[in-house]
Amino acid sequence: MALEDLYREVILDHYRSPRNRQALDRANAVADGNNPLCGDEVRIELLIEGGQVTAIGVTGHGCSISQASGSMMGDAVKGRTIETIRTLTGRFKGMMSIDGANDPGLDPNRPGAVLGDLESLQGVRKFPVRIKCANLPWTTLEEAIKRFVSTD
Amino acid sequence: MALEDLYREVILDHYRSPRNRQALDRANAVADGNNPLCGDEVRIELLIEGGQVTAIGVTGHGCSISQASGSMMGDAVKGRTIETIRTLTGRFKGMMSIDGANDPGLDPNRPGAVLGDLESLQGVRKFPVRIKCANLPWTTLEEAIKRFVSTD
Amino acid sequence: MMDTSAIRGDFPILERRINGRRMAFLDSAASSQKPVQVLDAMVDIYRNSYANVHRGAYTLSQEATEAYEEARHKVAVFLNAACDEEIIFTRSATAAMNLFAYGWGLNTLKPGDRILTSVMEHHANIVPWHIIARHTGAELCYMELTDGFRLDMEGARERFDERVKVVAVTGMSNVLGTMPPVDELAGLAHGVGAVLLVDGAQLVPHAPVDVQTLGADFLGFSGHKMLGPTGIGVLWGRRALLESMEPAEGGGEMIRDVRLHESDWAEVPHKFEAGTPPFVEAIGLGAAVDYLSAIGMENVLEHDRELTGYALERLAEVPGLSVQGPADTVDRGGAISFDLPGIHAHDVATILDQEGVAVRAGHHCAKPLLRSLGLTASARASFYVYNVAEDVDALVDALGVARRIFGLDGA
Amino acid sequence: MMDTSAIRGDFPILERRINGRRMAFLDSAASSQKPVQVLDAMVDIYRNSYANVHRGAYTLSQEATEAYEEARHKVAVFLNAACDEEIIFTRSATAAMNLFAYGWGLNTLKPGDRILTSVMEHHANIVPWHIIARHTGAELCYMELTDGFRLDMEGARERFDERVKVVAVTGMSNVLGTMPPVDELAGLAHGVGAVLLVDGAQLVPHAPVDVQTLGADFLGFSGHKMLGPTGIGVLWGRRALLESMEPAEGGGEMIRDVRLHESDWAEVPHKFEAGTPPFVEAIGLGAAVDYLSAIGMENVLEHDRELTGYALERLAEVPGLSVQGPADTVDRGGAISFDLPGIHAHDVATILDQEGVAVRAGHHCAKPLLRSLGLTASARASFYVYNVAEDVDALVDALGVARRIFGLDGA
Ligand SMILES: Cc1ncc(COP(=O)(O)O)c(C=O)c1O
Ligand SMILES: Cc1ncc(COP(=O)(O)O)c(C=O)c1O
Repeated sequence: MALEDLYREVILDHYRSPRNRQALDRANAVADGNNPLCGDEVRIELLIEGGQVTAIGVTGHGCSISQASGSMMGDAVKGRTIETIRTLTGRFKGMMSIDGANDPGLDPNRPGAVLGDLESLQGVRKFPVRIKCANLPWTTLEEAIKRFVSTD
Repeated sequence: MALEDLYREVILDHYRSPRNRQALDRANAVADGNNPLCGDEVRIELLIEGGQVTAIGVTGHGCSISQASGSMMGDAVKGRTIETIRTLTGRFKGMMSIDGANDPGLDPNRPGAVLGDLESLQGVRKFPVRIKCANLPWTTLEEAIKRFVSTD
Repeated sequence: MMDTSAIRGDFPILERRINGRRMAFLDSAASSQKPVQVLDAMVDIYRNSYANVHRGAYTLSQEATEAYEEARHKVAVFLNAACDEEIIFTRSATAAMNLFAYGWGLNTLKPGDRILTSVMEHHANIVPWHIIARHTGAELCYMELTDGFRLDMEGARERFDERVKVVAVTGMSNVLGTMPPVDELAGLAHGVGAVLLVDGAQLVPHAPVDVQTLGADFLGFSGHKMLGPTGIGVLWGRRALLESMEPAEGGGEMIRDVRLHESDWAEVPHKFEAGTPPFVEAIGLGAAVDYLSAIGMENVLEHDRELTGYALERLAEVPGLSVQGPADTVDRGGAISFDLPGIHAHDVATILDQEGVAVRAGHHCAKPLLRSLGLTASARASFYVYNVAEDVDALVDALGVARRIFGLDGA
Repeated sequence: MMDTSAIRGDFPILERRINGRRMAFLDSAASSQKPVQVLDAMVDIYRNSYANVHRGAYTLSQEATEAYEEARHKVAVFLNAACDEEIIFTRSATAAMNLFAYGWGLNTLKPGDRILTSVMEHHANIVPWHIIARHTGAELCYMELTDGFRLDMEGARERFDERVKVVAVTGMSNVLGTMPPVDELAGLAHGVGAVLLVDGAQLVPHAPVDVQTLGADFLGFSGHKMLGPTGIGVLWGRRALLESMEPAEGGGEMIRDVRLHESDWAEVPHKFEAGTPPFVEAIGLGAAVDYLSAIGMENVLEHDRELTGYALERLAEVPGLSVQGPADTVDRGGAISFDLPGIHAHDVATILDQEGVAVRAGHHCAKPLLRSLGLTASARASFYVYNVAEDVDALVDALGVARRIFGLDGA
């Protein structure tokens, strides 16, 4: 385990300059997530229009991993359909699971939803206690979408 | 440790045919004692007249040691003054304590209150969990006397 | 069949000689002995991977946390629980029952509600209800026994009505060995909308238990009676019920957030595990569960049953002796209480001890039961995986000595 | 002076290498490591003298009972308690505090009554009071801190009036290291007729405590933070107060009699120890107390203080780092929380772990305190008898690595 695998430059960059760090004026799907063990907190606000996420706000506080993961996630889901976001979420969580390394979705030549910057979080898998940090924004996103769909 | 030291014939005799096993019509000092661990229970009723125990009732149920000790105690205190009973109680408890073996009071040639039959309970000292059984009637007797004295 | 001699080899304490004699340890219903595997599992954590669980982002703490959660998983598998989250670690069976009585009872029961239990309960399943009844105004009611030392189901049925909110009953009496029909009680309880708590302190160590078919909604038991260490017990509960239940104790790890005047609870099972849990003990219990599973709980039950049958037979040879408990081995565990008229139970125990035979004497923390049997004390022999027929023979021989000393021999 | 190298030899776990590096274990405030003497004492009971306590009239049970009561005596002597009966064994500090909150609080507090605590409390001394306040209608009030991380005694004094029935305060903050003036608080509490509970979870392991001069009426702490095993804690209380206090849990051993609808309690301490106690753990705690007494608690305090002084000095070298807690070592224990702007505490802990340094990161079960400090998490290093200056150096070096990785190095 090398720390460089965990703290890639692109992660630190997202941590220092988080994207989509905003409260939305007009959100129609919101969820709060937290990790009681380390105190990380995240709030996801979505504007969903025509089955598509047209705007996203990712706020909260926490460690570099949860913050970077949320920042990258915002970029990855903006403008995508709920459908695509579900695939992305599954792929991300797959990457974070023990056998994530074998996910063909990580092959950059493969067509379909590609994780992009998010792949830099692969190193987290080697630090099992930190996996929850990386997943936190994603489970909160799922929660927000679930609430939107059920009240839709 | 030999069982014969514990279960002397005189003890078994008192157990089988307990003396003073009666409820007094006219008692003026009563106390109940119990040993929550083994469930032994004893009730001591006294008639105290002119500083002297003129009648005693020892009832309850329990093991051979507590029953025999109560039976012998009744014989030993009947007709005695509170004063003498206190000495006797102290001597009995001394006999039951770890260094009871050295109590000169156990020397039959020594003047003063003599324990008599009660000395057969000496063997109990080698069975520490049973000491409480032997002492139960005595602590209950002390309690009864204390109550009499405090309301006197 | 069980290889008792291999098993005995795992319990070094059985080599002890008592008063110069071979020891027959017949008090496993009070607490069992521990195999070296259990001790090794605990010492291994302390020597190699010790740190507080759930709290550190560093190696030792991760290792300890994994071992702790692995123990939870082992217990879940042992009981065939629906998920690991249904396993709450407590100090003991007593603590599990109190957790339920306070967490569920204190927050749910109202004046007029009824708590239904049985006269054969251990104090651990009576006294908490006295306390909760006093705090809530609910009323405690009892199911009685038949002359054959079984739960009187006919009488019991009449006790079930919509006032009954909780049924709290033992899975196996520690005095009689009786195993009440939990499935039938579950039907009755659920029929009136009550929840069923089973005191599994004797049942879980001695019989296969599958919580998905048992019928109970909650089940409490102790590790120390099933080859595990002291200081650990379990409350199992159905997840949905646990999720809607309030915690009893407050503290660290059981919260999601704490503000000045309010707190929110964490998810199950953490909600019910306030503060640093007895996690090394849980790991020891995990090793005990491994040990029992390797033997097979069906075999444990069968072994107990054989010894019980043999003991009931041999005890019948002792003149005057009467057994409190079913006379056969049907729905009956290996705890045999007996009374020998003319010798108080406490004297029996002392004499037996001198002969190397360890039995318990007293009210067995079941005073209402003993009172209903007209006794104030009895002696009890109980069996576990390491006991052999020789232990029963030693018991019967020692009872002969007791009779001789008390002059009951052909007097 | 302490012979730390001899002490370190008693803790085999300290030999472990973490990620190929020497381990600097700096998380004793969460839980301490255990010397072999403690493990041996417990294994010895399990292998040679194990049986349930207080229950059997046979040899093993007598031996176990004696060892258990001897452990109680050792703890009583360690605290200079008036008698052994003032020592109640519990699962942990959290359990001790809950026992008091339920046993005393639930049965005593009324609407309008006040519970006074401080913002620097561990959740174990806040959440139970949330629960009891909700059940009783009493109100929870807080004492605040000064800018210097001390209890604001001036503001505190105004909080004391006859509505205050209980004052519940820590003896040493697990986050700040602050040791509030317990004697002064005792005077204020007793002046308004309130009882004083001290959370001794950090105080008792790290400083000499004499309950006859401390001023507290009740004191709770855990064994696992003071070289003892998990699964054991203590509630000490003044005998007269314990005698008039209701028990929290019901079960075996804590009763004098149980009838169908009522029970009578046993004498202290048994009244508060329902069911089979964690007696092997208590024996382990007895061995821990022996170990600490042999070192001398004055020396333990002094050793912690020296390391704390050294660490405060060395941490001041780390650019940007701020310590939450008193800047000197007066009335301050060896728990040092710090914040390194630009690196989240959780990242600090992960990086330090890679360097072999074990520290804790998070809210330290003190969310109200962290919130009042404007933080959501911090990192904490804490010391005990086996720590040496080299551990502090490793910490400071590893913090340098963290700053480098996060690009804070002369950027
Ligand atoms: C039936 C039953 N219930 C409850 C208990 C209480 O168990 P523990 O003392 O381990 O809490 C026991 C054992 O003493 C028991 O036999
Ligand atoms: C000040 C303080 N109080 C209470 C506790 C709770 O201790 P435990 O988790 O052992 O019950 C702790 C330790 O976490 C503590 O530091």
